[in-house]
Amino acid sequence: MTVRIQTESFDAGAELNAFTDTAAGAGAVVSFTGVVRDVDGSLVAMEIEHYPGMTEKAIATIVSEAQTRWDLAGALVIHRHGRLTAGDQIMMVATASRHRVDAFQAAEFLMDYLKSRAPFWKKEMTQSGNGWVEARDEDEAALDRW
Amino acid sequence: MTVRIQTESFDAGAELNAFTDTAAGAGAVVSFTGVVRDVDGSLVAMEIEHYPGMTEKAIATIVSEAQTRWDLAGALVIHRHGRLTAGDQIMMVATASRHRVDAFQAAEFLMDYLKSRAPFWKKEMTQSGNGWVEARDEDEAALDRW
Amino acid sequence: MIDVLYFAWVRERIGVPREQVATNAATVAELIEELKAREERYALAFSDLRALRVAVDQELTDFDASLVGVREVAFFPPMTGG
Amino acid sequence: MIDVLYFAWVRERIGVPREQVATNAATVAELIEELKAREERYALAFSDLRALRVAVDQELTDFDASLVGVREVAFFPPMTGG
Repeated sequence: MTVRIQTESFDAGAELNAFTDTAAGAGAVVSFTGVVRDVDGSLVAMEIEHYPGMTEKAIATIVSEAQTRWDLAGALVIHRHGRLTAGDQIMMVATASRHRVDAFQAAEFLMDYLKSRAPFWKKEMTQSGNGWVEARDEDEAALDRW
Repeated sequence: MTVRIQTESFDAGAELNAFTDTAAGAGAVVSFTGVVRDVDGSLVAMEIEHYPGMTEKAIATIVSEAQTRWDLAGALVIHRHGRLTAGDQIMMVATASRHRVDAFQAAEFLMDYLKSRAPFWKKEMTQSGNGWVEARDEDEAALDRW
Repeated sequence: MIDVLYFAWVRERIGVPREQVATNAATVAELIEELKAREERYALAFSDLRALRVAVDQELTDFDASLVGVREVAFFPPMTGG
Repeated sequence: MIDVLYFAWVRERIGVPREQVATNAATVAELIEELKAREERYALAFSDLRALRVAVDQELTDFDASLVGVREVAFFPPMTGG
């Protein structure tokens, strides 16, 4: 597995291709890319804060759990922190498996846990003010299905 | 939506990036890539036959159904036919949505229906002989969840 | 005249990918009976209908589908895309 | 001495990202009570524990977690990664 926490942008396509190469023979590769949205045209920037040290540990634990639950040939997590603007890629997850269902489920599991159990916090700077993005009940509830 | 049926190989990473650009503002992009597997090291080639005309119609219907069911900003389907070898990419699906759950579910729906309702047939040429890949009961059963 | 298409092992058993068939069959099932009566290769290809699927004018359908006004019928095994 | 870290709006309310705290508190809950008694900014930050999460030595845990042998405690709102 590969986990990268970084401020730099990344090329999701190049990452997907490199990941698929390393997981050769898997048959099924699923990726998720998260992009900064500007819902009402007023977003100036998004600041992502994280907890260095805990972030890496929490994600490693989440990926290990996914590897226990599904038959994975590989898993990739890239998550940025720092200042982003609309259209920037925030993060990506990729999973590879012999079985498409395993690849899909593991990717959804990783996303659900990254949302609510990896120590990142998003702050939106908008033309009308700044505010921390609030956790959504449905994101917490999404963990119950696993 | 974009649907391409082709014999040529494709660059999944470049396709993912181009798709993400067109679906800008969506927030969540999911991709699936299927790769030819050589399970026991004896695969010489895989031949994929399809039904020109019906293939395009069937996939368009499947994608339309996905667009009805989920809030999609875009959908991409690429499927190859002709002669492939181990490690070649067979097909890819990508979906974009404001909601990660919609992007994931739509991609899984597209895959489940492409497996069993798009007119493609795979034949494996191996060192010990040739044979048509048989449809699996679990692939047919997977449609029941939608 | 109806265009009849065959794919995958159905094509291999019948020996051609498509042919024009003059028929008065009202349904797909009747067309299959006519074909089976023609030659052994058809009888073989159509021996187990549970292993076959049919599309009429490029839409997946059932063996009791009507052939009225139909241009194209295709027979093939369950699909294995993706 | 325990390193106490604050993130997101907890950090903003308390005004520092981390500090060293001399404490004999046996649990996280006791540490919170000590901090709240110190200054208004702590009382404000910790006024609604349902809005807070805590990690002890970089593991998510509960407010009744023991502080025995602990080096680092972090307080923050529910996480919003992904």
